[in-house]
Amino acid sequence: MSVRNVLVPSPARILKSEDMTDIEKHIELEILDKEFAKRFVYKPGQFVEVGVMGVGEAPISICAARKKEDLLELCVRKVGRVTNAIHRLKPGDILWIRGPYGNGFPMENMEGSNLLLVAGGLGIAPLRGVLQYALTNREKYGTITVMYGIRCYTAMLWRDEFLQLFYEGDKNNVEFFLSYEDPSDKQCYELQCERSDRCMSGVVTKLFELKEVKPENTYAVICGPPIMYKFVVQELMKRNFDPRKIYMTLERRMKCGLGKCGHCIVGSGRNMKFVCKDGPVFTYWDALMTKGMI
Amino acid sequence: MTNTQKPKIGIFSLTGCGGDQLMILNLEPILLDLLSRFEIKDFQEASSYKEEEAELDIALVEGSVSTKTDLEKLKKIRERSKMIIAIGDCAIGGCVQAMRNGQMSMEERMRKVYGVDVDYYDVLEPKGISSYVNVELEIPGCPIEKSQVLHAITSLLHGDMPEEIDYPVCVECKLNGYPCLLVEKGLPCLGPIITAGCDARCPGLGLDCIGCRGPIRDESNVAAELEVLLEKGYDEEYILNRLRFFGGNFEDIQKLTKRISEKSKGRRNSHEEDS
Amino acid sequence: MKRIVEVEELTRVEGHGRIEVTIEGTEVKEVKMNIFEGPRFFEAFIESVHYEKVPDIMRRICAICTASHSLASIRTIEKAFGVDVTEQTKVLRDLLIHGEIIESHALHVFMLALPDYLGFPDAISMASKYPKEVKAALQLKHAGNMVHNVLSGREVHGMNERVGGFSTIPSEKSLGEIKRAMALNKAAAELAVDLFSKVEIPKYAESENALMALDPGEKFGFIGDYVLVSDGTRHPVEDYLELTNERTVKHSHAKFSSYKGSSFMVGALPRVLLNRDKLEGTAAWLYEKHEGLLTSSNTLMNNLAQAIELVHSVDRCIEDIDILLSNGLKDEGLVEVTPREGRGVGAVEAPRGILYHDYTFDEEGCILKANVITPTAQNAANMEKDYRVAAKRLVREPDEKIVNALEMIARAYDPCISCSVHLTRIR
Amino acid sequence: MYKVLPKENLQSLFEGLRKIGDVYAPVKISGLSHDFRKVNSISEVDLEYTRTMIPPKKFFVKPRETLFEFDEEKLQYAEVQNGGGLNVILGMHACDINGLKVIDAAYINENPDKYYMQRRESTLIIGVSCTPDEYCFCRSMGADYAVDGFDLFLHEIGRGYFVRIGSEKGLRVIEENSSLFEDASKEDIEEFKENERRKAESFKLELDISGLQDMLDLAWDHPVWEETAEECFGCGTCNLVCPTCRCYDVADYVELDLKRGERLRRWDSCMLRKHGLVAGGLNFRPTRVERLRNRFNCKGSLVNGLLNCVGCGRCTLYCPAEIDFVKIMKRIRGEP
Ligand SMILES: Cc1cc2nc3c(=O)[nH]c(=O)nc-3n(C[C@H](O)[C@H](O)[C@H](O)COP(=O)(O)OP(=O)(O)OC[C@H]3O[C@@H](n4cnc5c(N)ncnc54)[C@H](O)[C@@H]3O)c2cc1C
Ligand code: SF4
Ligand code: SF4
Ligand code: SF4
Repeated sequence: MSVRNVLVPSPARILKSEDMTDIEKHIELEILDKEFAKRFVYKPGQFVEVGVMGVGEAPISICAARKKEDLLELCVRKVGRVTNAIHRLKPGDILWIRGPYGNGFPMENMEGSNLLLVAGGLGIAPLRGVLQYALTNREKYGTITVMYGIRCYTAMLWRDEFLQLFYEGDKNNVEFFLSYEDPSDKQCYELQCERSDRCMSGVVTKLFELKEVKPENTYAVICGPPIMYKFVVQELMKRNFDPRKIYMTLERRMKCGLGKCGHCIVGSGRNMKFVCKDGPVFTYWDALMTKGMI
Repeated sequence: MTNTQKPKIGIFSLTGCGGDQLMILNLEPILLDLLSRFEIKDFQEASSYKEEEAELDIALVEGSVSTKTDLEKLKKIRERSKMIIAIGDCAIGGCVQAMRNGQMSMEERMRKVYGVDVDYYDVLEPKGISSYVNVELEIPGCPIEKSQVLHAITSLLHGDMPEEIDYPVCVECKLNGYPCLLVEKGLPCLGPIITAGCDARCPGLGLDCIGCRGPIRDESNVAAELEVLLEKGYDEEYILNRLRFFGGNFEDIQKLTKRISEKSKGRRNSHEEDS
Repeated sequence: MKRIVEVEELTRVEGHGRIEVTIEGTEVKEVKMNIFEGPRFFEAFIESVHYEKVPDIMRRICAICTASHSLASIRTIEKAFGVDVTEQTKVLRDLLIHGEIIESHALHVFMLALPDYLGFPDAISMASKYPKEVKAALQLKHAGNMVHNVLSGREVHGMNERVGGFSTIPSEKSLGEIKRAMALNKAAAELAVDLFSKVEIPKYAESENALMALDPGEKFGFIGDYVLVSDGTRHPVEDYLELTNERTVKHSHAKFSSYKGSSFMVGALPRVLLNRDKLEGTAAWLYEKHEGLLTSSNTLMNNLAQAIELVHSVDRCIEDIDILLSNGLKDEGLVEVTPREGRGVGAVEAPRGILYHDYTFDEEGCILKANVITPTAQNAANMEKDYRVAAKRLVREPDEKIVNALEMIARAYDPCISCSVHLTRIR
Repeated sequence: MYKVLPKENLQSLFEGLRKIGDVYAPVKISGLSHDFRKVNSISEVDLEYTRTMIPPKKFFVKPRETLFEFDEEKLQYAEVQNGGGLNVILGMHACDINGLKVIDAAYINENPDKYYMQRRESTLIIGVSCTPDEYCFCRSMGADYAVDGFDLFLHEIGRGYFVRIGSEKGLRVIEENSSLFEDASKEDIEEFKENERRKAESFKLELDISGLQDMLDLAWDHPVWEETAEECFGCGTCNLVCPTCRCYDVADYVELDLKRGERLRRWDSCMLRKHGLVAGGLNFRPTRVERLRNRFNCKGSLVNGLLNCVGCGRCTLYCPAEIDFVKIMKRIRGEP
């Protein structure tokens, strides 16, 4: 019987591993098994299980839209065993991957609509894929608004990339807003002085003061630390967003990514979900129906 | 620690039985290979060689702090070490010698064993080392399990902190399919509150767990254990002694001791009033 | 001129101790053995503990002689309650203690004592030049540990040996594996004898020694109810207090054991000398071959005696397993125990000498009073005597040489300071 | 097609099964416990058992198993080979057969787990009828009768066993041992029916499951969780003995050379602290309150149309704190 073993990973060579901040690295991988690479079709919001042999695996979002068959981009924050081990590796070294997993963002559904992307910290990683996808298929989407909340300037991910959008996004009909939590941060303050219409100190929801967000024909996409969701959703609900048009991607413990290991379960008897396979992308409607989701 | 230089290591013991160092020596088939991966700067039980001032990447410390000498020694180790790993129950919670902490004074212990009141040793009430210094990792057990030391060491050589077990012995009983001694025979097994990692050795031999790996910090429900055992017909003193074998310094067990001793004092007093 | 020669911290011994010798001119003024191992007060905290778990606590007095403590404790309880165990249990216990002797002696002879004679700080560094010896030692030690694992449940602080028998009877298969390991490693034990009969053993500690060992009965062994003394007397273990006579001696810094006013020695050398007729097979032959070396007056010969015991114990393990297998292993369960008020004294020969446990119980079987006397505590006075003798002989030598001698003497006793609960330092 | 196996032929059938492969069957291992073990003779087997402590899920999702071995230097990993050949599990009860179907839903229907699939396919399951005790409530859960999920099912009747055939594999066993089986007579059928009716009446424990899902949802903030958390050890027993629980944890182990090693999985439990823990020390189910609630909600939920509890009674019977599953569910329903 020739069932593929979904639990065994495939090797991928690190092409690039760059420090973006003290704790986050941007990693580019080349999938070595070309057969596997062919099957490896993903969309923004999906994730992979990234493994270091002898240490373990961790679910990591794919942080870029698919450009080339065997290429994969990740952003990894160093927080524990596996992520530390990933950080130790250098270009040329091997990571072991499985995936892609999860449902991802329904980019087709959102076609023809405006997009509002709200990200906190590392949450920008999966949203970067959404953004890239929308920019490559620019004609398919309406206005694009990005709200990105960071702690401080040095914690900003893909700084060059996003600063460029911050300054020049409008050319492409992209409005890029930035909030920063550390009020004493000089560089951020300078940004704010320069573009007080786009940058503010405070948590990411502050940015709703700068931009009048309208629910009509708009999809909101949110990703950030767990506590962020409630506050962002509050703002959106105040503005009468349709709960089914608010997408968010959730984090839970995961060991398989396939709905087997059970760790990512959420909900009540009435509605139980596995974040890995039923998600990680859910609508706010799902969250209303599923206890304990956010 | 992935650089080519070998990590510098010291293996130390404070007050205890020497069992955790011995467990390392008991890794016979791979002992030499294992030790050759480190630069050993101090290993009193196995070697006369030592560099007292050398900085250490890792200090493995066994034994409890039971005297002022222990404490001084520990502080010195802390100063020279990047990472301290407490090996064994003595170094974590004081082990059996902490059984009467809060119940019997050190003077009384001295008197009982040596027949004198004089404190020859500058004794301290036995405690784990984290009561005095910062500890990066704890490997529980009386003694530690070889498999866990090895896992810790390979992880550290890799540059990772090892995963710590924080579930109780019952899990391992089930994984091994051992019939439950508490449920089936009413034996006073402490498995439900004790840190696993021994592969449920005792239940596997038909013996109720006495808790030699210590309770799980911030997790073990010791009050429930007391309730369950009372219901099975054991008396309070018996259960308390048992909980204290390896848990004398465990906060919830101390609370329980206090509650019970106050209660029994109250009972005694009311008896006296009655008569 | 006053000169203080000091062994700051004894290494390659279990536990922490220091030796200090004060010399004035050519006269040895004072000899002190300081123990800075913290006391643990087992006898105090064991009070009120129910007998069933007493051995589980008491075996934790020491790691390297864990089974000795556990068996001494068990036997003490059984004596107090008048429990008779089955023949199978007796053989299993005999096997267990032989395993312990092998594990402990292999570690001590090859890895702790031998480096002194070959000029290395430890066995690890010795391994490059003497790979065969170190490998043999580790394999032999491993074989000893197999016995612990199979019979007791693990190498250190096993739990399977109980009051009344063994909780779970080992499988035939695992006993077979031990037997094979023993047969394979017998050569390593013989190598130990060979090594220690060839290295030059210094004579600076030579002096008269009184000896004590348990009478093992018919065969050379480690369990018994009577104590043999080198003056030809034989005493029940219940008389242990008179035999060991623990008391504080003015000139000294330790609580000393003495017999009839003088120090005495326990351990491998006394055992081999007092029970020489009971040695069998290769061990008996090796004893005869080296009889001339094994004099009671040189305690440094203890290592050679240990080596002979190693050979003996390897053979006895095989023999015990044969007996067990040919009788067929029976899952007998534990003998029923009815606790009662009373007292018991039990002893076994730990690797380093006689170990006494003494408990008094209340009618429910909880401990009222306990006393434990370990071999190292008994040896302490004799060790000091040896330090003194050696220091006197070497008084003109440089410090280094004296320090070296003191350390070698200490190690020859294979002291286990961790468990010598009664060595008291007096300021 | 229904058959009858006369009692005296059981021994011969057993021998026939042994020719197919290793036979695993319930064996008494202690005062209260049975366990599925490999058996060599029918005399070791106790088909009268009520339940094993560890359900037969252990043959399909192993308590501990190596997923693969790896060699980093050679960039290789090696899958573990399943023994191959056929195994027989003799004596599974209806609840456990239905429990396995719940696990099938997660392990086969989507992204099949190779090891599980292989084991499932290479195992012949022979069910046997049982008598409920005071812990059984499988009837309430609709799991007291196995409609499928087995190859043969033996229902005890006076003269032996009334046999149902559940698969082609099962049919083949009958064919290969045709001399041992007889056609079911009218009386046999009547007796089978009568026994089923009597069994249905003999349940002492019942749980009303209508609307259980909403009841659980409504009980999200019910005091029962906090109260039960006081008694609960969080020891995971309830999960580990459950025939439908299937959470697992994964860990890597390396050799001293840091190159070779293996990836292992072992049963996990949602009652354990780490189950909901993620980076930064954030725990989605930090205390036993959330964990208990999660477990009961999970058990009462319908996943892929199947209830996650088959009413085998193990979690109540083997709980060291004597927490009663049915009692709690009843409280949630507001029953007295
Ligand atoms: C769908 C999804 C997408 C993610 N995307 C990214 C990403 O793009 N970039 C990124 O840096 N991180 C991402 N994460 C988080 C990342 O998976 C965790 O940080 C990582 O698993 C921690 O593993 P570790 O071994 O380094 O930490 P550990 O050493 O395991 O432990 C550190 C902490 O992480 C917890 N933990 C262990 N396993 C997991 C797990 N599977 N998920 C979450 N926490 C866990 C531990 O409980 C502990 O508290 C994502 C998580 C999910 C669920
Ligand atoms: S025997 Fe003890 S450790 Fe094992 S399951 Fe029962 S209570 Fe838990
Ligand atoms: S079962 Fe309990 S007493 Fe036995 S080894 Fe494990 S933790 Fe120690
Ligand atoms: S939840 Fe309890 S009763 Fe239900 S199937 Fe699992 S173990 Fe059996």
